[in-house]
Amino acid sequence: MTLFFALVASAFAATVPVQGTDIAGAWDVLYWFLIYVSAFFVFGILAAMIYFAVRYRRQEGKRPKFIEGNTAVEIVWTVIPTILVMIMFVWGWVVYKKMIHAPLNALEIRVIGKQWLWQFVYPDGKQSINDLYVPLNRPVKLIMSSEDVLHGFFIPNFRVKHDVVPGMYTDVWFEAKIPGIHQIFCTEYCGASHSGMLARLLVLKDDQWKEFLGGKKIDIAALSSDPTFPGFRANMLGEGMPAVSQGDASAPVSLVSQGKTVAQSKGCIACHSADGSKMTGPTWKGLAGSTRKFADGSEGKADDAYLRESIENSAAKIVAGYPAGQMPVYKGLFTEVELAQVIEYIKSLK
Amino acid sequence: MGHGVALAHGDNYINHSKGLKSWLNTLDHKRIGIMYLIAILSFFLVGGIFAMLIRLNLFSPGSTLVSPSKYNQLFTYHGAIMVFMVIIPMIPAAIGNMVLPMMLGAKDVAFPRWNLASFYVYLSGAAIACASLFLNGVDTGWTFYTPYSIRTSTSAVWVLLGAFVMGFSSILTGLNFVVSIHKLRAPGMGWGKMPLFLWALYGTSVIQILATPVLAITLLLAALERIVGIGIFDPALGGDPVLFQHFFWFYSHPAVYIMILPAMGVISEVVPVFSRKPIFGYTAIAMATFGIALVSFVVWGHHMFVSGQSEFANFLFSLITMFVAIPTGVKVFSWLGTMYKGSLHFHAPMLYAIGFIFVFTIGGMTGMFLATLATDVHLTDTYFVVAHFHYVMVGGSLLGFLAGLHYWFPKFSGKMYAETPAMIAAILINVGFNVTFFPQFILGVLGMPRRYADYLPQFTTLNRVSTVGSWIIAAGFLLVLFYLIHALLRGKKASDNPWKALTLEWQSPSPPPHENFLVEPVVTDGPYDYRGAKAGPI
Amino acid sequence: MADSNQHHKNHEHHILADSTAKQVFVALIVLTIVTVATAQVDLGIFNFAVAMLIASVKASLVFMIFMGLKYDHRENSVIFGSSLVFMACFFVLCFADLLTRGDVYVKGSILPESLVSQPSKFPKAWVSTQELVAHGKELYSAQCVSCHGAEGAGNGIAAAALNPKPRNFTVADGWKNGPKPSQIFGTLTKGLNTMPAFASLPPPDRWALAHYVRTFGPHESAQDTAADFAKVGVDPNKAEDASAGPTSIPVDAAIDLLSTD
Amino acid sequence: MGSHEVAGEHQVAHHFKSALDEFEACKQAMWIFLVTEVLFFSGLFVAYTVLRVFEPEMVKAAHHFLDWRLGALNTVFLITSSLTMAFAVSASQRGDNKRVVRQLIYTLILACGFCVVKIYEYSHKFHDKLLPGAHFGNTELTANKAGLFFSVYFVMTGIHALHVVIGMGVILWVILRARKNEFSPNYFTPVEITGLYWHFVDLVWIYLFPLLYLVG
Repeated sequence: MTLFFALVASAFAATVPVQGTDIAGAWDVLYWFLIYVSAFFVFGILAAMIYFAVRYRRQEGKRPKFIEGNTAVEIVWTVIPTILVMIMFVWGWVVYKKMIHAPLNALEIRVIGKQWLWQFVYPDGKQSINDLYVPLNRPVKLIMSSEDVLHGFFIPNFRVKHDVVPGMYTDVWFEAKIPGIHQIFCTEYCGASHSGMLARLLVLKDDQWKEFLGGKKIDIAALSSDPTFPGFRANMLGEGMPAVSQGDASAPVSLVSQGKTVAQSKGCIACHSADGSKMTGPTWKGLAGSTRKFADGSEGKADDAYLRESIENSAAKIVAGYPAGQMPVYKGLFTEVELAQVIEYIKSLK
Repeated sequence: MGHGVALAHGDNYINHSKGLKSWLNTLDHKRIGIMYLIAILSFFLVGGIFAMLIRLNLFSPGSTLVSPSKYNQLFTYHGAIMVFMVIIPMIPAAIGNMVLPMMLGAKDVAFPRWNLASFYVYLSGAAIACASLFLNGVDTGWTFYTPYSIRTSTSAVWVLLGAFVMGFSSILTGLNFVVSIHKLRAPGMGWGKMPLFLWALYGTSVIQILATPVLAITLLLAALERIVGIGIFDPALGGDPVLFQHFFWFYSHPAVYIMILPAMGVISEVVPVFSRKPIFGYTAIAMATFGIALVSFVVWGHHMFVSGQSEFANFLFSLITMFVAIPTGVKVFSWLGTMYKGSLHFHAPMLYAIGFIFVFTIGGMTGMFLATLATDVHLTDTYFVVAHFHYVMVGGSLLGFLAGLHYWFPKFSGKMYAETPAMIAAILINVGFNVTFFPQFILGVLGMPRRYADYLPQFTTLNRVSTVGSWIIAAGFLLVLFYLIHALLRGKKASDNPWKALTLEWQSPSPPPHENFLVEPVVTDGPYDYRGAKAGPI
Repeated sequence: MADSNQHHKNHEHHILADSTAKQVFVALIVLTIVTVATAQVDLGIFNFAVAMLIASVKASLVFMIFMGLKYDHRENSVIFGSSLVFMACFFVLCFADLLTRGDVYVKGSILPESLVSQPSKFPKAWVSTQELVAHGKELYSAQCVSCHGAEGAGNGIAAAALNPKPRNFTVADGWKNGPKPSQIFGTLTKGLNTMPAFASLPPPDRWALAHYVRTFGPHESAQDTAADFAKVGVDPNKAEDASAGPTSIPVDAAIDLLSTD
Repeated sequence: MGSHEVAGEHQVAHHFKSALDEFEACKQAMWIFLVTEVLFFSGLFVAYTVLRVFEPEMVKAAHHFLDWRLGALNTVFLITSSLTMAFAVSASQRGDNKRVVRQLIYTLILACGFCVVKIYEYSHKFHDKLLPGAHFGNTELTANKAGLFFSVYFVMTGIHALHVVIGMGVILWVILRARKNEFSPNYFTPVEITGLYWHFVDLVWIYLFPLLYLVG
């Protein structure tokens, strides 16, 4: 039997992407368990059929035995698969929970998918197209949304994937262990250049990461290529969109200060004060994270979702003591990036 | 064994009345079955051509054959034609229509006119869907996910309405079969004495009746999204695209059981006949069939683990999906139990049955990877999923269909097909199938996403092996077509019961008379009662 | 399942007596009145439950007696019951997902209306038409009422805190940029000190707002000249107005827009 | 359904053993068809419930624009038509073709009443631009996603009205057969089947009325 398992292992060994994170390691253990169980049943049944074909083939004078069933055997081959299947489920659930719950201190980067390119917005306001810069050995959480149709964000080396849905924030997280380039794919069909909509994850060591934060341009050619796809360095494929090779980091204007200018240009400061003084609308000072009492008596935490909803659909929740229907509806007047900037600005007003 | 006397084969359902008109408005379930068979096989040919074009385009990176947007239309047509026009009606409507009434011992299905109506509803639905070929095509994938299916400028509305109309054909077939099984069983055939193929068709019909209407409302709402812009599934107007996925998969997961249950039914008929032994655990298989049919309605969420579904719903769907695997396992082990200590005859139906069992086990086990939450995150939407569903659809339903086609061919054509080319074709198809789709498992694990017109150079060799495999399987299918037509024209005369089977349809001459039976059949013992002389070699 | 082949229960078909039919009818009418009455009373969440309860009672009256399930083979009741069971499966598991999505998933449209590719219904938007003014009124009530007030006198609720006060459209003078359509269009595009810029509104909407705002006061005399049009980059004799935004911003434009924003 | 030869004399289809068997098969087929209708409408009820759960204020605000009095009138029309249909079915079971024709005509009149009220309601909605999704243009109702409520309203009541119209066509066909007094105590299947269909259409409206018009 060990020869058999060795054969299966070698056949499949070179077929799994490198383990870019610790969780990818845990994932692989579960994956190999499933491979062995499947191989056992598949080759077991094949062997049984071959044996039956030879042993019980039609022979003169050999009569088939009249068997209609055997409840004991039937119970066995119902109970054992049930147990096996439950093990698979529980193990899958345990690993899955680790895969989707990001640690609280994760670095939050916003990902915007739009037809056939990926746009990344960093906390300090920098943006890049098709190139995602992340620090080594630090948890990173990607908050993703789409501006047109469904997309899918997939990093094979990290075993991380989630659809990017318009009208909804979805998130993935990872803690990169291997520096250099990692391939990103779009996995939800999104039209003509779905197969061209690639991106590169650039895992930078600490010094390079500080340079990046300082705004210096990173020399991508110096980074090692993806160990699973050696030699492949591009971050897009085929026609459908212009060659965006060097997504350089633009001038470092922080998200918060950009949020301040957006708040001015959109007229928010006309009704909302930043220093706590009483104006037409509730003040933004200390708003983020506080619990708000609403006109209809209910309460809610002022998290990202609440801030965003109050901007886009202001009538949804009215704070107690303020007249309803006074704040205009801003749905459609903010682009995704402007929303991110204003929310960061509000969160910065402690 | 009934009348056993070789009757003068004067009148039978083929020469009962002459002329195209007599076929086009026939009420005879056998003729309707044959018309369905011809229509389904021609759509299978069209779908197959699209499949070959896809594989050719993927022979090397850089989408050489067609542009990416054209490639998107290729895989959409391949998916839509194969799912809605071929694999769902394939066994129930073509073989089921021919065999079910005779297996029941009845003269016809309960509502012959509705049966003919279902065929013409099927044809008109197919025509509407194919009209999009001459307009500007469709590139939404057979799943029509919003908001892309709303935004695209291709003529997706035609395919949506075509599939909507074809849904009614499926409902009518299901309704006909359920009422026939309830009301038209031969005297003495209780629920415990019904052949397992009828149990499978009963489970399939229950699914067709309960699931297809939800497909109808989903496609109607999607069409209204495009025409009127109602916004229920359109995020730009405040709708929720994940809600569309819930609506779509509520039908489409039970639909994959519409595809596989009849194939399992055929295998449960073929294996006992060619092992000359009763089926192992009749009640277990019958209950498993009905169990799968019911549980299939509450597992659809495993298609949406990474689509934005909540963690709690993922937990629920993953847990319930595990329970669908158990009855499937019971069936596979029961078929093995049937072969044990039997007297195995390796005619073509048995070869396809053995191929089915092996390939379907791989398909089933890889399904476990996609039901387990953690592994599904990495593997979903990659070629692993493409390989999985081809293993259960092509490996499962299609091999089951070929087994059934060869098994009942003598009965309904009155001619015998040649065994040696059948043997070669069976081996060709099994080998070609595995060469085509096994590399795709590895492509999937490595991370190649599905529906890609172009791919990283590192995936080239595996894609090339897969394309070569698709040539082999195509050759196998053409060989089958060739020798079956040859048998129709110049085949040997088939006896009334060439396989010495015990189910009722073999008690009438082949090809059977217009009224199915010369003598009203009465069921005395079970459908697989291979005792003593009855268990003699074929 | 009743096995109808073995032994023919040739029971007589049940015939529904007229009197029972009338009683059911009266019950249904009474229940309709009850359901309408309970709807007037605001019981909060229970309204939905009560309405469904009454409707289910009425429904069961119809299918038990009018449709005769009560007197029929048990087979048909099992068939009809199964449809309700599977509808329940659909509801329960759909809402198992929808209700537990947690805060990460925020509802609401993310795609700015302006990018939704409605074909622009007003090819030459800078020429005022009845339909444009109506469209302008709709936009005005959604966006501008809070500062400029419903009659355009600049006395909206939020105007109290603003310094300088929002423009009073009803009077002819005091317009910083001037009351010509193209000038108002310019103000809307670039904004004016505390007034926000509405650049992301599609151009036809901005023209509609300009025309509507002019209806508040005596501004017919102020008409645009070719020079005025040139200032806002519009060529009056071309049919399609050049500045209508395409369905999605081309990539390079997006990058400039974002990096300079 | 079997083909009919001489008026009043029904010839059982060749593959059924007896008239009773054929009747029960047809009735069971009708019940199975009603199962598909229940699941067809279930999709719409899920879409409605999604709106009701996630946008309660909007639904409450939007439903004021529906006139519940017209909804109640329609409910009375359909309930009464159910009564007359029940009379027609029992009459056909007694072979009283005259009464079948009379009662079915009453049913038709009530159904026409329902359609007239529906047409009036729709024209009122078009006038006030209370239209589905993207076409929503009403100014008084400014609740967020109000267009979705009217999308669900138009799709639900539209498909239901379509079923009413189809039902009227079938009733007309049964009236013609009853005038040729084809129905007798041992052959009244078409009337029974039409009755089942009509009662189901009324049943759907019994749920639609409170859900759309009486959002408390």
